Amino acid sequence: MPRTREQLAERAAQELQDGFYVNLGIGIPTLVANYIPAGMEVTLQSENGMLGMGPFPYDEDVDPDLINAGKQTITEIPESAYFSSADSFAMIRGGHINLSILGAMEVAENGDIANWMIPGKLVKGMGGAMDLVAGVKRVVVVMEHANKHGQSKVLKACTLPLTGTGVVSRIITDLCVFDVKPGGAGLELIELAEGVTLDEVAARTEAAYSISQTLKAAA
Amino acid sequence: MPRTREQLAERAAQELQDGFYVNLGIGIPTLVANYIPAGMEVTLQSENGMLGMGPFPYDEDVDPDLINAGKQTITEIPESAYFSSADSFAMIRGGHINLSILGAMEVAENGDIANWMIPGKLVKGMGGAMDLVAGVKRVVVVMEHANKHGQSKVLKACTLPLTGTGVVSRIITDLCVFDVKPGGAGLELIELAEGVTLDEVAARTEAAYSISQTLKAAA
Amino acid sequence: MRKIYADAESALEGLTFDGMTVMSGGFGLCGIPENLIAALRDTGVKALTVISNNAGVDGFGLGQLLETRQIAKMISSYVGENKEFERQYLAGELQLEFNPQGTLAERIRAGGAGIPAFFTATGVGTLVAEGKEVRTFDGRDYVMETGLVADLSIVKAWKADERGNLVFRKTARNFNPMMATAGKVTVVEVEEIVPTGSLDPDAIHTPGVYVDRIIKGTFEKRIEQRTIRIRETA
Amino acid sequence: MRKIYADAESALEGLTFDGMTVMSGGFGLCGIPENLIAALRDTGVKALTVISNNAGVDGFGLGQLLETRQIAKMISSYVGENKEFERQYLAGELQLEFNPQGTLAERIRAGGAGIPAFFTATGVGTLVAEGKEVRTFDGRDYVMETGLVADLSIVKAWKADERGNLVFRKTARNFNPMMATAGKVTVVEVEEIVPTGSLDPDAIHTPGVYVDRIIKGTFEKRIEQRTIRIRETA
Repeated sequence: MPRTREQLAERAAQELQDGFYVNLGIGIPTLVANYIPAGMEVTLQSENGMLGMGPFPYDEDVDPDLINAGKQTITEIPESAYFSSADSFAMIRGGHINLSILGAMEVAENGDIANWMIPGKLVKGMGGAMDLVAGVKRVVVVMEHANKHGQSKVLKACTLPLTGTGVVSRIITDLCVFDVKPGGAGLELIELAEGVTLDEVAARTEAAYSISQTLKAAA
Repeated sequence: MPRTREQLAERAAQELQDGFYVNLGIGIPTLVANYIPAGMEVTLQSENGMLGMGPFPYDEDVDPDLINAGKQTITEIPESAYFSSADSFAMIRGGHINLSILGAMEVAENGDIANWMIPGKLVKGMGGAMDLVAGVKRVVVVMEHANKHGQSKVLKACTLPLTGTGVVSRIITDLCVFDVKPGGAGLELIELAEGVTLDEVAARTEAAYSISQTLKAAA
Repeated sequence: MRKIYADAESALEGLTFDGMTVMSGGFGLCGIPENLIAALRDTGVKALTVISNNAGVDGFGLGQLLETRQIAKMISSYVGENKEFERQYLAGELQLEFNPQGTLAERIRAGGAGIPAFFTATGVGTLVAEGKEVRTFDGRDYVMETGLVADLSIVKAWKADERGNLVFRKTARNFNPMMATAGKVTVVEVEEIVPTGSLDPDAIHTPGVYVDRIIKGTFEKRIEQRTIRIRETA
Repeated sequence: MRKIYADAESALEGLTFDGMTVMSGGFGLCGIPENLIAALRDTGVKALTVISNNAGVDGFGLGQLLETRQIAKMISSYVGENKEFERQYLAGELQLEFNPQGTLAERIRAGGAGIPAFFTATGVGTLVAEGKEVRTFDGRDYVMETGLVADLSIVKAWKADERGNLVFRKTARNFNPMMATAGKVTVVEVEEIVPTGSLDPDAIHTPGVYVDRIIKGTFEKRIEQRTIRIRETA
């Protein structure tokens, strides 16, 4: 069975490591914060200018001066620090954030990602997505395997305008997990979601990929 | 009579204007701080990272964490703010400081300045001088008219390695004051020190210069 | 006290002209100069180029200047929350230049810091890099981006002292400090003006040199997405 | 507590190798990492390239690493206060690259911020611009300078919390915050380690992401030029 949104977030949380500084994108990636293993020290960055992001506030604690990059009200925690957006993106561009978990419209075999613009539709802007994919040490995409028309979002080549080229390291979908091998060496299927078959992935994936020798079904 | 060091500083202080942010170089320029007219709001910048520099401390108030760009112990005042050296030079490079008063080894007709290096002698480095002359809105040089060998320091062209090109707006010496006309239009003699004659300036100046129609003897 | 003005209207006096470029601080509706945006609208100035990460919402923030069609062009990273913006943009009445958010922040920082251009990996291989120089350093491609300055920056801070030293609060800092450095003139609205000497000199975010005029404002601080958690009861 | 080390020696363990590049904070003797410089000397590491605004004085600060001839090259803006430096330099034993102070500060900031190169008017038409690209923007010439990074940055702050958030004190801030961002590894010595949550999050100068290891040091804080005024007695 394909993973639910919550299961996708739970799987993505396995990408976290103790001591990591992490930027989570809007949507499913935001849910990853709920699955940080107990005892693991993970610091969340919000690109508008905060390190050490806390959970949503209780109703009476809402502060209009304290929002995340998704413009949601949040809270501070003991290790929080605030800084300007220039300092925040210096941190991102300079490679100081260990991991970014982002959504995508399309990802290609070579690690290209498209997640900001559909030609002919109203474009809202790329926000910080281009900076994140170019700057963060490791970029993991979490998304549905197919779009709402049932078409594969894991492609030989992106068809939409790109957010970044050759930047994605891993793709986690509701069906499976691919690694993007370095140097344009293509995709490798490394995990299947519970109950998902190799044939199912093959049928729903436009991109070419190899299959890891240690391929395992997800627990 | 040629101006003394103190008189040079006093004359240079006439360059200050109410509300100015000013960077003073090492040596005679530092003395200018003693001649800020009462009631005039002048904020001194120290390029290591301070705006609002106070006077030297009393003996018991000396703080090793509080020095100026000349590495002298100083004090803070109510309007003081500290920042990093990167932020300090962003302020300088970005043209936010109104006036820099600096010493020089040589100044040329076109506003070139040399004040950091004598070939064949040990070079200590340019420190912040190149940033100041390139970045500050108005650069005024305060110096002896001649070097210790009696040679003019106001030249047709600098002979020493430059600190900046076409950056000096005014030259205040112990004998007189020159304006550097914009666009390479040369020097104009605008003031004589008390008791100094036109002939004396002519005899001691290598550079060509015009004489202001409103030339006045200093009070 | 020379920098302190009675109200937003007087603080903008003599500073506005048609076709000017204005930087406006804030991220979403957080930390925007509410009072100065409204006063800028009331000047009636036209054909503005506005540099701001976002474009406000209908009827609030920069949405107010869009309603009155005073904006000719926006330079932003994300403009998703504004129907009037959409309408004008789709009708071709409004020019729009998208910058990646970090590139926008750095362009403003560079403009204030006297840096006319810099290289960044952000946007290489995308539409953002089209028509721009791309150069390889140490085996990686970077695109050249230019510094941005404005005729006027309007900025929201938390506190100012009488000399213009500023302190921002939490994530309302965002684009405000860089914009304060990149305006030929910078006007700031604050929640409180405190006596000079009462701010910790180690904790000043924007030194007074960058601040030309200050007003004490009144603030609605509208919230775009009020997200809360529910307190579990025993 | 993962970032807190017992002493300077253990904090440098595994981080040093011959020929490495080290950034060392401070301006003159103000805000220098006294403890880590001494510990770096004691590692015996050789052929260092040291990026530091100044070179210390004889027997103190980086002067200690010069005495032992562990430094092969300095990148600095001013090195005037050190006889041993002079001797080695004049004897050709020490390489020296002078950078204008603001260019040096910005190169380090750029290195930490992922900017491989930027343009500045500083040094145009001087020896500093020789061999570098000069380009005209808006009618003015600028020279291209590159970002700097280091294998190790050693930094002095006033206080750190257990997560590595740093606060600097007065003009001892100087080059320290940028260097903290530009080291592949950054080790910090502080006067006080405080519990996480006790620093004002609006007043943190260097967020913990930049800090890998922290020690509590002991400080001599030598003064280069003790200038005082005399209290007038009645």
